[in-house]
Amino acid sequence: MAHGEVKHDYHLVNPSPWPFVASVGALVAAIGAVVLMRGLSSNEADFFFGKGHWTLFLVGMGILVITCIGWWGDVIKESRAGDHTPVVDIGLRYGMILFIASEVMFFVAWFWVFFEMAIFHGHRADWVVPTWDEATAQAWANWPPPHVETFDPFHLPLINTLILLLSGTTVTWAHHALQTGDRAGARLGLILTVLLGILFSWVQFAVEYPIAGFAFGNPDGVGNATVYGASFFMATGFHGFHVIIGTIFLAVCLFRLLAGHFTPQKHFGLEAAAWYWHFVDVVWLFLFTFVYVMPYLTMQN
Amino acid sequence: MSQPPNQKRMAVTAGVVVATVVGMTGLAFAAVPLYDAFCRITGYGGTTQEATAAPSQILDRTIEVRFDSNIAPGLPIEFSPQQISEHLRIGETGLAFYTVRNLSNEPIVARATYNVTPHVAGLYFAKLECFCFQDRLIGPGEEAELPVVFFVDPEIVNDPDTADIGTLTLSYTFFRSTDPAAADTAS
Amino acid sequence: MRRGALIAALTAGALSLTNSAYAAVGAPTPRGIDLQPAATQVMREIHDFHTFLLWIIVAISVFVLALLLWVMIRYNKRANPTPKKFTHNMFVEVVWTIVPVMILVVIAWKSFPLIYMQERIPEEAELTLKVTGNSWFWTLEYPDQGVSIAANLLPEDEARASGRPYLLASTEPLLVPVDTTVRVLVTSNDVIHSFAMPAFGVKEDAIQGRVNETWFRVDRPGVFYGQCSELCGVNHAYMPVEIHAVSRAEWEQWVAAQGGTIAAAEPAPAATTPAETPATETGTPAATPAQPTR
Amino acid sequence: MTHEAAHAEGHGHEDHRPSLYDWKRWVYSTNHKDIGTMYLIFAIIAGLIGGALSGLIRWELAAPGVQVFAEGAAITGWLNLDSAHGYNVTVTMHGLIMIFFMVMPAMIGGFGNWFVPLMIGAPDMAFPRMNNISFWLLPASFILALLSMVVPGNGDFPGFGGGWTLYAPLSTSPAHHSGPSMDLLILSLHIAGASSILGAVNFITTIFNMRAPGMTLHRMPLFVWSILVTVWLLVLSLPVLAGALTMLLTDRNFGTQFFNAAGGGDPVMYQHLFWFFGHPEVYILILPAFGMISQIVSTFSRKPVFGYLGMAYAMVAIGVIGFVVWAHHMYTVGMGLDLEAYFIAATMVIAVPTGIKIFSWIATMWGGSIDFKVPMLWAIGFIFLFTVGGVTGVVLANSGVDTSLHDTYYVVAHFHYVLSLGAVFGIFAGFFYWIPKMSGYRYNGFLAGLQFWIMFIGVNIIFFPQHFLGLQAMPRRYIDYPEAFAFWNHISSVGYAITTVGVLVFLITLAEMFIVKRKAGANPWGEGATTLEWTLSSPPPFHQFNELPVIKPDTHH
Repeated sequence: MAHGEVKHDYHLVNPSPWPFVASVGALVAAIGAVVLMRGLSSNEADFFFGKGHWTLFLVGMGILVITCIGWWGDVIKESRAGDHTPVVDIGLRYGMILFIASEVMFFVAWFWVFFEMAIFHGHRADWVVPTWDEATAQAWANWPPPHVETFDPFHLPLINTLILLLSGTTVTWAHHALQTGDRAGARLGLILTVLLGILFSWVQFAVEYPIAGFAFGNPDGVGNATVYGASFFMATGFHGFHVIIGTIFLAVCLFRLLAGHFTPQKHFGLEAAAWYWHFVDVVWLFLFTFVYVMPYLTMQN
Repeated sequence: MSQPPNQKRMAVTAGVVVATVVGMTGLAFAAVPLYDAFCRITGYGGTTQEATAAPSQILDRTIEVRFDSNIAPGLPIEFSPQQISEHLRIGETGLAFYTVRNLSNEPIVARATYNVTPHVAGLYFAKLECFCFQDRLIGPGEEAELPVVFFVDPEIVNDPDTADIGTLTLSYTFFRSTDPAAADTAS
Repeated sequence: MRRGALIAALTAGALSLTNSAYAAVGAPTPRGIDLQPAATQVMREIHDFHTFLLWIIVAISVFVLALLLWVMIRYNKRANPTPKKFTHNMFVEVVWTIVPVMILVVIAWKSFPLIYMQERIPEEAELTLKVTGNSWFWTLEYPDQGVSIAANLLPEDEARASGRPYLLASTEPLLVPVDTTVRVLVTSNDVIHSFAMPAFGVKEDAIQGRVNETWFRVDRPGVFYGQCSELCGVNHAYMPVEIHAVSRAEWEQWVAAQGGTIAAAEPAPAATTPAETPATETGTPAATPAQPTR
Repeated sequence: MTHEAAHAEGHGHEDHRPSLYDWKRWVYSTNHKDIGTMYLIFAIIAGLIGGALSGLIRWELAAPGVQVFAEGAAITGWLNLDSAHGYNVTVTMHGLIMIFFMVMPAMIGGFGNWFVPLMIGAPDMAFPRMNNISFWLLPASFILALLSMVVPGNGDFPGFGGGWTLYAPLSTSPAHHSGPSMDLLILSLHIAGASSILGAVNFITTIFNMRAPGMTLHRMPLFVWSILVTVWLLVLSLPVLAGALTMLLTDRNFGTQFFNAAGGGDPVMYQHLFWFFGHPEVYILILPAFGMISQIVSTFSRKPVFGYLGMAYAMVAIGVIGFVVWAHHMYTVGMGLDLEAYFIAATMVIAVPTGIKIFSWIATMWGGSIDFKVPMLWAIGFIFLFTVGGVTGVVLANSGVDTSLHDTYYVVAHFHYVLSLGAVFGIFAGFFYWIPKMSGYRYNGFLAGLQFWIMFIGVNIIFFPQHFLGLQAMPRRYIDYPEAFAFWNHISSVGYAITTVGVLVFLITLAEMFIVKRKAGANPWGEGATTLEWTLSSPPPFHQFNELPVIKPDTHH
């Protein structure tokens, strides 16, 4: 809708169907999720509303995926068309930083639960015994709760830490290579980053999770479920989910790089992906320290 | 288009990257001793909930410890302390028993949680032996005696929040641990 | 209009249960606009503190209202056609920052001793009362004496017949001795309830797996009513507590009549199993969640 | 402030305004004014639904006994809400709808969208397309919320009846809420939260990045400041709610034990997480009203805002302190002396910046030349009634007294004084202040004034007696009450009936305005209205500020 007389550099976006389509997708996916978990029809065989049927959820998610492709495709087109002037570029940076800030607060909730359970809840329920004997003054008492076998942090989790840290360096390498016009280096750096991201997810979800010594939850009662298991899987699981998102983000950037979208001066897509990746990286370091290492050191038998 | 590679900038970047990686990795590992130090300094540490040793100091002041029991709804057991309360000297090791009896004809898997009131005093209530947070199988009609060995840490008198507390209540609640039917009780 | 009649009815109802004259009634009064009358020192302090706060907040509100009315009269378009243009006045800005701070400091200075009093049970608590919230009735126990009763809602017809206040009266009142410090342990068997006795200045949430502690010391005989104060499901409005404060002798009599023993008994009473708690037609055993009343 | 340059621009040439009846204009919109309009219409609809629910509550409470929610009662029976559970559902949904679907959309989505870009001299929001999804997620969320009222919640009874705070374990216990209703509500709030977070990111970026040349942060109108503070609160608090809601969802469906004491979890932890969001949320609801009142008081006193910087930073202070006082909602959970003392002190500190704002508004009027147009009536009403709500907040902040008042009608009276008589008065003030700008038409001053007086009287009659009920210890969320509470409850319900008439007059005012179509000039309020939006035509051009206005430094604000 840019007219000849517009005398500013802001980007007036053309009307777009995507926001509406996305909210329809969100609505269908949300109803579908409830159908999956609880069912909205007493008839369990109901294809759309019977408990456990994936129909609506998948339709909704499909709409959302199509929206993502269409919407961000439009953004890329606009970027290629030169709509992202310097001032718009700054706006995009603000947007990405604030999005990451809100993500940080989301993880605050999970760490809050973890620490509340580990420290403060311990005070209330008297899980913590004060120091009266230097020799036994080690760390959190009774966290994790008795009979929880935590992961040895210096095996798989350490490997994953190294994988993630390495991927943090490769993405920075790719970025700087791009800035200095070294396209081959940028390409290699990004490919490595994406591969490391995939490797991380594989180690976490396919290798580590199946051998966990504690359960996420038990719908049939308390059973072997513990709040440790719940907070462990939610915190690390959401992190793992963010790794997957970040990997996809980086993969898109890789394809855009191969397609020649990025110039040494202008490549905000890649920068945003790199910021996101570093955010994921830092969250992992906190997880590694407090969710893996700490409880392992204080583990009960 | 492409600007000439700026050697100095690249060097700085490389330095920052290396320092960050080293720093982060270092922090991840240093966290353990750091945390340990933190615990020593702040006293947040302590040991396992099942303490290994009684304190060396026993004060003359006595304190009353009351025993309380609760049963989650739908659990057919009888559960009660064998003594309502005990008076003991602060620092002295106390022993108390609870009785649990299965009133049904089926085995029950149950688990107890516990809680100390007033909450500020929970910090100074230490148990050497306790029957909490473990699944316990109670056979049909079976009766079991559950011991608690505990002491009140003498530090309690040095904390202004707890110094004037004369009575603590130790409360246990038994919950059903595994019950496939529990999820459907509503309908 | 009905106030006198109500109190008379209350007293009569209570008299029929025990044989003492009740001086006080802890219940809302028709058209009442103030806190319920105090029956404990804590509640008296709450009264005093609230009155103190009320003076302050009324003064502030009236002051703001007066300023508003003044500017509306003095500085309306007709009275003052040409507006002034000032935008700053360091002096008044400092004043309206400092003065509120001072007022708040005074409030805090009055406030902290009160919470200290509420939170700290005097060491010599002579009696322990255990209160357990259930969906939707209260279990009230004297563990030391081996007394346990279930307080269900007194059904409307029975309440009307006996002249006791419907929704406040319970099937079985709890007796407490006057001038006795009672430690109250509050917990829940299911969702969160809240044990409230307005005339005692007591409100403590009942939470499963936690035991909260509070206390009261009733200093006059009377009938006192409380209601559940945390949304707990369909019958939230239907789980009152009724407490009668009586003389020590009467209380001992009552304990004996309930099958309890006064001297701190050695063998502990069996803890309440939910199955044991009696259920009337209005209350429901905790084991089977009730359907909502329709 | 004086603003040069903007006058000549924007409405001289052809406007390219699409037809009102072009559905794509709305559904595909990337125009902040159109999206703002949709937000306002959405808020009015949601407000009517939420208001109708509160009507059921007041009708039920007009007399002791159960009437409206008695089994088989026609008025609630058609929704299967004719039960005590139905009453709880009504109370819950009234709260949620008013907060998430009425006040927030009206203030932030509606007025914020319309006037933040106009006031800072920006051509639109930073991310126009994202702006549209912020809006369109709301109807999706609202549909889920309404759907939750009709699907099984408690056994076969529909809806979730655990209060807007969704406290566990009432919300997680299969014995109380076994049906899918609660799950729909959780996802509804997730989506509403996503909408708000995206909106917040958009506003911050717009305000930081798109101010016109010369429009420094310290020259921004106070309404923009208020939105800036509000959206920061949103960005930082809503994700925590999202986490807490996710835990509720997994506790319900995947057997986690976060809030289940049996599994080592803690129900009180939910309350901490919830109120970490919930307390900033109540400032989210009121701060934009602060901003609007500042604009209005200044405009109709024909005098610049008194103590501009103090006003702006008072809002910042309220926002910051708002994050560290959350547990004053939980004094009765048994938190212990130290925490209570801390939360009392921290909470009372908020009274200081709030007092600064109240007195600065009065000082703005002082020496002014006050014109009692309808927005000004609402603004003056706001200042006084918010003061009343504020001082009862100081009472409640003291946990000693809160022991008696917690979860009673005193609390209900308090938060309706600040939100219903505060935030909603602010919304009406802003609505009548800006409706000439938004629609291009002038409202009927008599009708609008009549509405103000009816509602002013009505809402005070509703809520003032509730202080008495609370002091007398009538608990919240009760479907039935002892006869002693009958008198004030009856008065309160009479007040509701009066307020309903006021709402009808509002709708009539609205209809009359669009039927009669009295043209409003660019600036109907005269020299007092100094912000940038009044330099544009009414309604403003579809795309304003094609040439950015330049803001000159000024000697006074």
